[in-house]
Amino acid sequence: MSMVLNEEQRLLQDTIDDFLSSNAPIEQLRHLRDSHDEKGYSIDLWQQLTDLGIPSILMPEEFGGFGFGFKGLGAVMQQMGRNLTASPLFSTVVLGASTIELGGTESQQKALLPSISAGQLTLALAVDETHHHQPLNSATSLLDQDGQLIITGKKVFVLDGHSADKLVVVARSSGNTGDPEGLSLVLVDSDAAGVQIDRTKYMDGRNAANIIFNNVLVSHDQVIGDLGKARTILQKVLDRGVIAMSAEMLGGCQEVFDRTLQYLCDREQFGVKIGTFQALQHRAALMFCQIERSKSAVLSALASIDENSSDSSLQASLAKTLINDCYQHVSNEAIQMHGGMGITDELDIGLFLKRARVSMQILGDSDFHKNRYAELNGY
Amino acid sequence: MSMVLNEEQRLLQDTIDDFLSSNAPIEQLRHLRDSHDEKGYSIDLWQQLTDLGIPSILMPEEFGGFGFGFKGLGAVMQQMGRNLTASPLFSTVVLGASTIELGGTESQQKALLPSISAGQLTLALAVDETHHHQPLNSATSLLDQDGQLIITGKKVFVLDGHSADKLVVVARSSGNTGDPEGLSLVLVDSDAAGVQIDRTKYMDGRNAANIIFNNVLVSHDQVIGDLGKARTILQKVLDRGVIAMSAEMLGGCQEVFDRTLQYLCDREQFGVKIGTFQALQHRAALMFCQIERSKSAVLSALASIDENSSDSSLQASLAKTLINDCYQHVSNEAIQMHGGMGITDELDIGLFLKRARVSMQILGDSDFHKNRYAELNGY
Amino acid sequence: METIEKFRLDTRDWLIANCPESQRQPIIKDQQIWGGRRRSFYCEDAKLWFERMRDRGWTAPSWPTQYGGGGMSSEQAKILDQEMKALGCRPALYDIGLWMFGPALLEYGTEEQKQEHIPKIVRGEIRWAQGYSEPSAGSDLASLKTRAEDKGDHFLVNGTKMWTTQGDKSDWIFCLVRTDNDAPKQQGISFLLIDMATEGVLARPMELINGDLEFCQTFFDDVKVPKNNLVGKLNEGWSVAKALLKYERNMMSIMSSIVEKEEGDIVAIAKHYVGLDSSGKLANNSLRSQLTEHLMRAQGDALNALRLYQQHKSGVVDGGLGLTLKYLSTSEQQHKDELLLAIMGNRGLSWHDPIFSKSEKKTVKNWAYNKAHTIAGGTSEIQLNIIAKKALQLPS
Amino acid sequence: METIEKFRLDTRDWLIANCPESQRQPIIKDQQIWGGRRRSFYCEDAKLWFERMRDRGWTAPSWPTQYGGGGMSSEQAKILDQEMKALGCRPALYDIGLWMFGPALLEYGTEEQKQEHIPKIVRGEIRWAQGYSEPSAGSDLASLKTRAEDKGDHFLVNGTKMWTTQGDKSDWIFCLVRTDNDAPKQQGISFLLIDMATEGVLARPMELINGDLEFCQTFFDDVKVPKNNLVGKLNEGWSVAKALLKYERNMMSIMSSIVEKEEGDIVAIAKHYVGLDSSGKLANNSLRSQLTEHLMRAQGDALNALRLYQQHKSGVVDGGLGLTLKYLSTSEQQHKDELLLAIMGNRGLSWHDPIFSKSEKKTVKNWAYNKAHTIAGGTSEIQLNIIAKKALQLPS
Repeated sequence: MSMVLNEEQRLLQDTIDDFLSSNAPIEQLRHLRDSHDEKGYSIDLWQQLTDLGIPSILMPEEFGGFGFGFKGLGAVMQQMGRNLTASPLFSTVVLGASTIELGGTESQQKALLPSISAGQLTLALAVDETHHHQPLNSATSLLDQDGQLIITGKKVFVLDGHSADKLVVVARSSGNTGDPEGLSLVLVDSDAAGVQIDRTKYMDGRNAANIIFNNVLVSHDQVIGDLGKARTILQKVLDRGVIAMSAEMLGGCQEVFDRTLQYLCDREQFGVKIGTFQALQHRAALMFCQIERSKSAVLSALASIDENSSDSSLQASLAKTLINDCYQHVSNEAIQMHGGMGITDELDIGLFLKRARVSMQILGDSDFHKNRYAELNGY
Repeated sequence: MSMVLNEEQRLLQDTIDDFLSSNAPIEQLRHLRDSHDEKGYSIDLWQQLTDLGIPSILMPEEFGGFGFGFKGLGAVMQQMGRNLTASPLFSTVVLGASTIELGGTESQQKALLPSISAGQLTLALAVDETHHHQPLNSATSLLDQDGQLIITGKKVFVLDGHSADKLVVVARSSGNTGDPEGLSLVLVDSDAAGVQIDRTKYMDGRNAANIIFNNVLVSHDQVIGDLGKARTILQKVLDRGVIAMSAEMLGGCQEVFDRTLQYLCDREQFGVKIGTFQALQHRAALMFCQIERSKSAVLSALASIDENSSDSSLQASLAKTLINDCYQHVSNEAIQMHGGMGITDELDIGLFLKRARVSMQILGDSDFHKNRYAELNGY
Repeated sequence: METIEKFRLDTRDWLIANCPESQRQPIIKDQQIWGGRRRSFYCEDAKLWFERMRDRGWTAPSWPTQYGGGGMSSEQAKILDQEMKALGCRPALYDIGLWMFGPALLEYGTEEQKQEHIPKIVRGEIRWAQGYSEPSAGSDLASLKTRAEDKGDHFLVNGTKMWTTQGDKSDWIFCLVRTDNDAPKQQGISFLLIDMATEGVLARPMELINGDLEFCQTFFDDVKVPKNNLVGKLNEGWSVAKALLKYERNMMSIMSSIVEKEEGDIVAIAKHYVGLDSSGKLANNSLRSQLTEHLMRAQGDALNALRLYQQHKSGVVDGGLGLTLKYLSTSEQQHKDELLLAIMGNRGLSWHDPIFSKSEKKTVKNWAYNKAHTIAGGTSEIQLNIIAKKALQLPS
Repeated sequence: METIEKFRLDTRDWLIANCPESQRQPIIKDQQIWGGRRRSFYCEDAKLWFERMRDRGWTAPSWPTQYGGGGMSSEQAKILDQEMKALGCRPALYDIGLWMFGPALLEYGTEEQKQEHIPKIVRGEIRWAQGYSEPSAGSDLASLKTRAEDKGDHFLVNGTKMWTTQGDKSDWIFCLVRTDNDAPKQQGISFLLIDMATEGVLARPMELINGDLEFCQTFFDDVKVPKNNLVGKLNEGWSVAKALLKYERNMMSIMSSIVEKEEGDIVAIAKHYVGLDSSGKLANNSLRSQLTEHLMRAQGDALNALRLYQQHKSGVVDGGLGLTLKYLSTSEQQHKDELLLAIMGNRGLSWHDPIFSKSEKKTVKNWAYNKAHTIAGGTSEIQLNIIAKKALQLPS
C-alpha cells in the first residue's frame, strides 16, 4: 500500500486545508450547535464544497469525478477532522454514493449520482438497530407482497438521518438476526408514508435520528443490488465508511495534539514553560508515537481501497481500532494538560473530546473491530 | 477486615525479618540454584524455621500452633518474598497442612500435623493437569475396586513435588472434567508403587514436578474428607494458597521496588542522580500507588481467612490479580530503571523478575482470577 | 454518659417533631437550600425546616452561641449528625461559609470580623465564595497577580479570579490578593474579604464542557475594599490560606457525601446495556474483562481508604498511603466513566433530547465533568510529585 | 546494463559452483563463523566456503582490493547479496570489524592503520570488539572514565569497559578513552585501538539474567598501547565515534536479519497452548483480546516502517516518524514476550529440563534477554527525550 500522497492529492489537501480554515473554522460548529440549527450543518458550506467538486471526489469520471481516489478523500476527511467540520460528506458521499456506485444499476446511478455531485441530494445509511454497531443484526423486515415491497422495523442512531433526503435502509428479506445472508439495501424517501424520524442531538453538535418504518411501501427499483444479497456491497460500503471515519479522527487527533503541544510551549507555571517538565515531555512523546502508528494504519487502509486490496476489511478494523484508542487517549491527555481551562467551553479542546467519543462509536467501537479482526484472522 | 497487624504479629514480622536477612539472604537462593541442589531448599534453614515454630504457625494450639493466624503467616510470607527464600512452607504448611486441618479426621490430624510441626514431613498438592491452573479440570481417576482405591492419571507442575514426602492428590471418582463435584483429596506416599516423579526446574530456581500415577493403590483411610466431596475443602485450601502466595509476591514486589528507589538515589548520569528526572519520579510514584492498592487487597484477604469471612474466594481472586499485575509491572520497571546492570545476573533484580513470573502462574494467573471474580459477582 | 444519652434522645425527639416529612427524603441537587441575599425556597416545608434549625443555631451546631451557633461540644455535634442521618433529615443549609470559611474566620478573624460575618453565615443571610485561582495561577497558586493597593483608607483591588463556584449567586468572596509585588511570591499575599455588591465586581459564569455554568470568572476593576476586611496580617495571607486548607478537605468530604450518585451499580448497568450470554456471562467479553479490572481497582481503592482509616484508629500511620488516595480514586473514576460510555454505546453520547433517559444524560454529563477531578484540588501531576518527594524521598 | 546482468549471472554461477550444499541451509547461531585468532570451524564445508569467499575478498565485497577486499561497486555488492540470499548461501564470516569498525577505519584511519588492520578483518584473522560503555557511563556515554595517559612513547590505559560483546573471544578492541581530564566531557575523549593480548587486559564474561554469557566486562590495568594506535586526532575521538554510529545502525539491521527467529507465528502458538472453543474462537477470551491488541500494534509498527521507507523513496520525509520506530518496536517486542509467557502458562517458565521443548526454552530465554531491547542502543527514556525535543520541539 502506498501511504505517500501523490502530487494531485497533496494539492487537494492544501486546497481543502486553506478553504476549511477560512470558510469553516470551529466557530461554525459552535454556531450550528448554539443556534440549534435544523440541519446541523451549513448549507452554504456544502454548496461551496460542491463548487469545489468535493461530493464527486470518489465518483467515476463519467459522473463528474476527479479520480483523487480514496486517499484524496482521506485528505479531505482529515482536514474536516482538524476543523470539526460538519457536512453531509460522510453520510451522503462515503456511505450513500458508494452504495449506489458499488451496487446500483446503471439507471439508478444515472438518476442519483449527478444530483449528489451537484449537492442537491443528501443520503443517510440506516443500518443499526441497537446502541452498539452490529450490522448483521438487522431485523427490520422487507416483505414481498405480490410484487409490492413493505418495510417494517426501527433503526436507531442513523447518522444525519434527520436531514437526509433519502435513506439507504438495510432490511432483511430472509434469515434470522445475525445471518450475513438475506439482507437488502433499499432506497426510501425520507418523507414517504410510514416513515417517522426523530432527531437525536449528540454532545458533539452532530446529529442522528431514530427512524420507525411502519409498513413503508417501496418498489423493486428502489432496491440496490439483488434482493437479499446485499452482503458484499454492504461490507464494502461499511469498510469505506470505517476507513473514511478513521481519517477524520486522525485529523482531529492530530489537531488536538498540536494544540496541546502549543499550550505546553506557551503556558507558564512555577516560572517555567510547562513543556519543560520531563514527565509531560515523555507523555507527549508517547502520544506522538501512538499517533504515528495510527496514522500509518489509516493511510494504509485508505490506500487499500484505491488498490482494491482483498484485505480492506482487516485494514479497516485495524485503522479504526488504533485511531479510536489513540483519539480517546490523546483527547483525555489534552484536557489534562490544559488543566482547568481544558474543561471550559471557552477553549475548543472539549469539542475534540466530545467528537472523539461520538466518532469512536460510529460504525463500530474498538471491541467490535478487535473481535472482527480476530475472526478475520481465524482465531 | 482489620488490615493492621496486632502487637504479636508485628513482633513475629520483625523476628522473621531479622532471621531471614541474616540466615537466608538471596545468596542462599543463588547457591541452591548454582549447585543444582537436590531439594531446591536448605534443609538447615527449614530446621531453623521449625525451631522458631514457623511450620505450626497456622495450626490449632493443640498441635503446637501459636495463634498468629493467617495475618501472621502473611507477615512471614512477605519476608520470604523479600528475601526470595525457598522453603517448604507454602507447599507443606499452607497447602498440605491446611488440607489435613480443614478436612482430615482426628486420627489423620494426630498422625500428620505433629510431624509437620516438627519439620519432619513435607507435602505437595498435586492438582493441575495442564499448563494453566484449572483445578476443576482434574481428570486423574480414583476408582474403587472392591474396597481398594486405585489412582491413575498425570499431574503437572506440582510445586515441590520433587522433594515432598507425601502428595495430596486431587482425583476424580465421578463426574466429568470441569464438574465441581466428584473430586477427592488423597494422601499418597511419594515412593508408593506406580508413582513416577519427574523434577521440573523453574527459571527462578524453584522446583515442581510432573507426576504420573500408574494404578497406584491407596486405602480409604488415605482419603481426606468424604470421597467425591472435596469441593469445599479444596476451595478453602486453594483460597488460602492464593492469598499466602499473594503475600509472598507483595513482599517481593516491595523489595524490588525499594531496591529500585535506592538505585534512583545512587546512580548518576549527566551529572545528576537519575532519581531527579521527573519522568522517572512519576513512574516511581505510579508504582507506589499500585503497590499500596495491591497491599490493601492482600492484607484484607489475609484478614478474611482469620475472620472466616464468606467472601474469601472473592478476596483471594482480587488480591492475586492485583499483585500479579503489580509485581509484573514493578519488576519490569525495576529492570528498565537499573539499565544495563539490571539484565545481568550480578544484581538480584533479575531474580525478582523471574520469581514474579513463576509466582504469577501459581494457583492461577490474572485471567483465571478475573474470570472467577466475574463469575462470583454474577456476570 | 447519662446526659449524653439524654441529649441523643432529646435531639431525636426534636428532630422527629420538627423535621417535615418532605425534608426527610434523599436530597436532590435542585432542592438544596443555599443561603444568601438571593436565597429562595422551593417549598414551604424547606423554609420551615431551615428556619427551625437556624433559630436553634443548629445550622452550625458547634459554633459558639455568642455568634448564633449551636454551642455544642464536638461530641454533641456528632450525635446531632448521626441522628439526622439516621432519620434521613436533609441538611438545612448548604454554604461554603459554613463548611470552610467560617471555621477559619473563627480561628483567625478579629472579634469585630467574627461578629460581623459569623451570624450571617449561621442564619444563611450571606453566601460565600472562594477567590483563589487565577487564569495564570493554577497549580502554581502563589503566582497569583490580583493586586490590592494600599490607598490609605482602603485597598484598591484589580485582577481576575477563576473557578469561583456559583460566583454569580454569592454575596461575599474571600480572596488571596497580592499586596507586595517585590517580596518572594508566597510572602506578598494577603487574605481579603470583599462584598461582591461593591462597584467594580463582576462575576461571569463560564460554560463547562458539559454545559454546566456553576463556575464563574470574577473580575475586579478598581474595587474599593475597606482595610478592616483584611484577615490576619498584611502579607501573611498565605498562612491563613494554608490553615483554611484543612477545612477545605472537610468540605470536600461533605460535598462528596451529598453529591447525587445517579449512575447506580455498574454491574447492573452493564447487564442492562450489554446483556448476558447463555452461560450467564456478560455478552461482550472485552467489556466483561474491562468491568472486572475496574471493579478490582475500585475495590482496591476502597480497601486503601479503609486501611488508612484503620491506621489512624490504631495510631500507627505509615506516611505514604494517604498520599496515594486522591491520585488513585480520581483516575479510577475517569476509567469508570469511560467504561460506562463504552457499555452504553450510542446511548452514552448525549445529554440532549427525550430519547435519552435521565440517568443516561446524567452519566454522560458526569463523564465530561469528572475530567476536572484529576485537575482540581491539586492536579494528578502535583500528586505524583508529592508522592515522589514525600513518600519515596527521591532527590530533587 | 548488459555487463551488470552478466555480473549477476557469473556471480550466481560461481556461488552455485562454490557454495557447498550444507552452507545453503538457514543459519543457526552455533554454526556462525566468527573470525579471529581462536577461529574454528564446526565442519569442513564451512571452512571450505569461508576460504573460497575470503580468497576472492568477498567477505568484504565492496572494500578496496588493495586491502584484500572484493573491490566491487555498491551496485555489484548488492547483487552479490541478492544472489546469496536467493540461493540461501550463509554469510561466510561474521565480525564486528567487518560491519562496523572496518568501514570507519577505511574512512578515518591512516594508510598505515588500514594496511595493518583491514586485510586481517577481510581474512577473518582478527576479531574485533567494541569498548564504549562503562559501569558508570551508560546513557551518559561521554562521562566515561577509562583514561589513557600520554607516557611519551605510549599511552598507559586504566579503566573498565562494559558490554564488550564476546570480549573473551575477541582479539582487538576499539575503545573510547579519556585523554584530557580537564576538557568539557565530550572533548577530552580519544579513539584508541588495543590488542587484547597485551599484558593487563582481562575480559571477564558477565552472566545475564537468562544465563547467557555473551557480554564481558573488560578490565585495563596499566596497559601499554603504542601511540600509532590512535585513530583520528587526540581528544577528537568523539567525532570518530559519532561517524561510526551510522555503521552501527547498519550492523544492527544486519544482526537482526541474521538472528534466529524461533518463536514462530504467535497466532498458531496461542491456538496450540490455549485451544479454540466450539465457535472457533481462542478459548481464553482475555488472551484472545490481548493477542489482537498485540497483533494490531505490531501491524501498525510494520506499517510505520513501511511508510518511512516509502517516504525515503519519494524524497518527502517528515522528521518525526523515524524517531518513533525504536521506541515502538522494542516496547512491542516486550509486550509480545509477556503475552507469550501468559499464553504458555507453566510451560513458559523455564529453560531447564527436557520436559520443555526447544522452542519453549528459546521463547523464555528471549523474553528475559529482550528486556535489554529498551535499554541498549539508547534507552527508551532517551528515545522519548529525543522525540520530545527534535520531533515535538518542546522547550528545555
